[in-house]
Amino acid sequence: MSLAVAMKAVFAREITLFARRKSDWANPLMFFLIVCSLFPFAVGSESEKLKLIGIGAVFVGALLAAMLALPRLFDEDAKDGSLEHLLTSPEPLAALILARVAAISLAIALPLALATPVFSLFYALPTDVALMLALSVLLAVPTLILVGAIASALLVSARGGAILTAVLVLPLTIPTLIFGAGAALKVLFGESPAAEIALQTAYFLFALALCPVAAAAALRISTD
Amino acid sequence: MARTEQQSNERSKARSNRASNPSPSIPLPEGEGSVEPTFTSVNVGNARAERFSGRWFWRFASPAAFYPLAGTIEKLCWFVAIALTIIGLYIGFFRAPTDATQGEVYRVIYIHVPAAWMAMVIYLAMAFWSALGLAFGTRLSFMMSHALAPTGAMMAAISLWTGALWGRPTWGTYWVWDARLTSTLILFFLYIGYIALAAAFDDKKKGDRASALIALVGAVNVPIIYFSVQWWNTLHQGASVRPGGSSMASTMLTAMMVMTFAFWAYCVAVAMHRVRTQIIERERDAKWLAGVKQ
Amino acid sequence: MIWESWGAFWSMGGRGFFVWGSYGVLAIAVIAELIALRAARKRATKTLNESHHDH
Amino acid sequence: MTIKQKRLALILGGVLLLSAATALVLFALRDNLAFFYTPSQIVSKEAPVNRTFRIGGMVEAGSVKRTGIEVAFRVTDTAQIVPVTYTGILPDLFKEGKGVVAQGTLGADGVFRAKEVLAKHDENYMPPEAQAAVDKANQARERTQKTLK
Repeated sequence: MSLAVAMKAVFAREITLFARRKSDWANPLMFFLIVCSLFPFAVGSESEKLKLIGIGAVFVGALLAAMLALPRLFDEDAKDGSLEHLLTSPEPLAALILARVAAISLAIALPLALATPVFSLFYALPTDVALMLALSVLLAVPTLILVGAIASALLVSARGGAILTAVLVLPLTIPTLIFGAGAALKVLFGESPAAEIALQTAYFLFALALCPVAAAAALRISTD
Repeated sequence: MARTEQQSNERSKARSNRASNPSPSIPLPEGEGSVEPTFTSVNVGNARAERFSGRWFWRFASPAAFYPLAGTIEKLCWFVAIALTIIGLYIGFFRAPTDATQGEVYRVIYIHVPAAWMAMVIYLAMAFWSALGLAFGTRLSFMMSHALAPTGAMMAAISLWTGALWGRPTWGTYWVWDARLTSTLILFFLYIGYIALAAAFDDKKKGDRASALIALVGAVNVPIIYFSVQWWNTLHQGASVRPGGSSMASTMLTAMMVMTFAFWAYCVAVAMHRVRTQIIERERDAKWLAGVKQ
Repeated sequence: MIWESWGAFWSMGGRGFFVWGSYGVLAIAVIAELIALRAARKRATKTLNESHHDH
Repeated sequence: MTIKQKRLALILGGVLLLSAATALVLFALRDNLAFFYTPSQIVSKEAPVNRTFRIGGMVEAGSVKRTGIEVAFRVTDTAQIVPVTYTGILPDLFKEGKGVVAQGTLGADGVFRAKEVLAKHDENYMPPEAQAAVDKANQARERTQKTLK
């Protein structure tokens, strides 16, 4: 079972790195906090108004914060040469990328999801809505990182990578944005969010099945 | 039309190139158009494709062979596009009656509907050429894909703009976050992403394959995005033209179909022009190009 | 001719702005694209000629 | 595990994920995912209270009453009727007997207060004469139905 061993090794390495360099997951969190606090300045402080935009603002803030973690996927490895290890491994590249995405998702999505109910307080969102929003973020951020793996694998060696990654990734995260925010809205209006959660999970599973393979192909193209 | 002589010249040159290179299978070196050995009329870039090289459809996978053909197609399509535009606008503005509910504004659909269709069709064509390029490594497929992208983006933008101007007097608003409008907007974003990605690589071959991959990823996502926004919001009417019948008066339909073919011809002409420009750019060290334009 | 006069034609039943605004922008976009095509071709042939002089 | 087996395992995993995703989509589609609520749904109290939603249906013939820029009309899905009030400019395509989508809230009195009214345009394009012929045919059919009753 050398495949499982290799995947575990990749996963463990990423987690160790995150434990050592706390800014890697703390910075997106800070960014998330600041974005969430900006909207009330623009919209005004009426709690009714804030409630309506709150779900969207928090959700988009979490997605943008997760974008910051994408360079962590391949860029730094490309610089220090450790990307070679991944590429020359006898194990299927897609599986190793999946292990790495899993580690990064854990280190990024979990803090963002935990912070979501707290930051929802800015917008006077009821507790059940805030918890639903946290679940949506927990599904949406890994989806974004999966899609982002394709883009950042392609752009490892390209000019202007960061902005281009956003241009490529964000349109493809629209379905998860629609379903995630929709689920929280349903809860806000006291309705069942089951359909939205199902669709959001479906999009995540879809990305989980296809993105690692596409990202592996992308990495072969760009490092070729 | 002073170019016809030159054209036949090109053609005979290309032909002789092929004749003198019966098994053209020298793979291109890394890096863009650098040190190509002799003039390479490399039919196809890799070994898998080479096996098929005897078949007719690979003949035009070579830029050298395709160049004159593209020129012919381009000229033909310009002619068709101009002729059909004149006919279509004449029918649309001077023969088609006023619409019962919308009044004269409906005449925007003669360009709105074809543009919206082209935006979708061109993306599909781009994904098709990209898949072909990734599967067989044919350079020409990537060039086709690149040549289509700017026109596709323009068509998406035009359909959004004309849709907004049509929506204001009929729906009562320039823009609604409706399923079709939103997914066309996202389609526009996908075009922009593709174009930006293709331009981001110094190494042309890398850019080719990278943008081809993103075109395919986008193509997989287009239906999902479409259904997600459909579910989220919908106001746009059903399709007026369906298989097995349409709900339009015949003159209006004629005008719209004529305009659609005009748009097709225009897009093909522009794409052919761009492919030729790219061939000139990328194959500038190939000898056959020396006689093409002076 | 279904129009009573050219004035009626241009006003499009009072919706001239929307109709001609659509067609106008399309015309501008097409012309811009044609100019861009031409410029790109000129650039390409120029470098082509240069590169053939070099060899 | 050989490379072939590994690849097979990965493909199997992918197929499994994709089928799970499909199952979830099918589950979600059983739910009512409509853009607007119909008058029948509103009358049977399926529509949300105290929040903005959309109502969709036909503008009942002869129901439009204008007072200044205030408009009152009734929306019907042929089974039920919901009265709607709206203040503002209506779109061109807003006509009696045609489709409409209005966004707003439902009051306790059962009146829908629209903040936005959009005409739902159908996919038919035809000249006025043809439209008149269709209307005539419809009226004739209605008359025969009435006499048959």
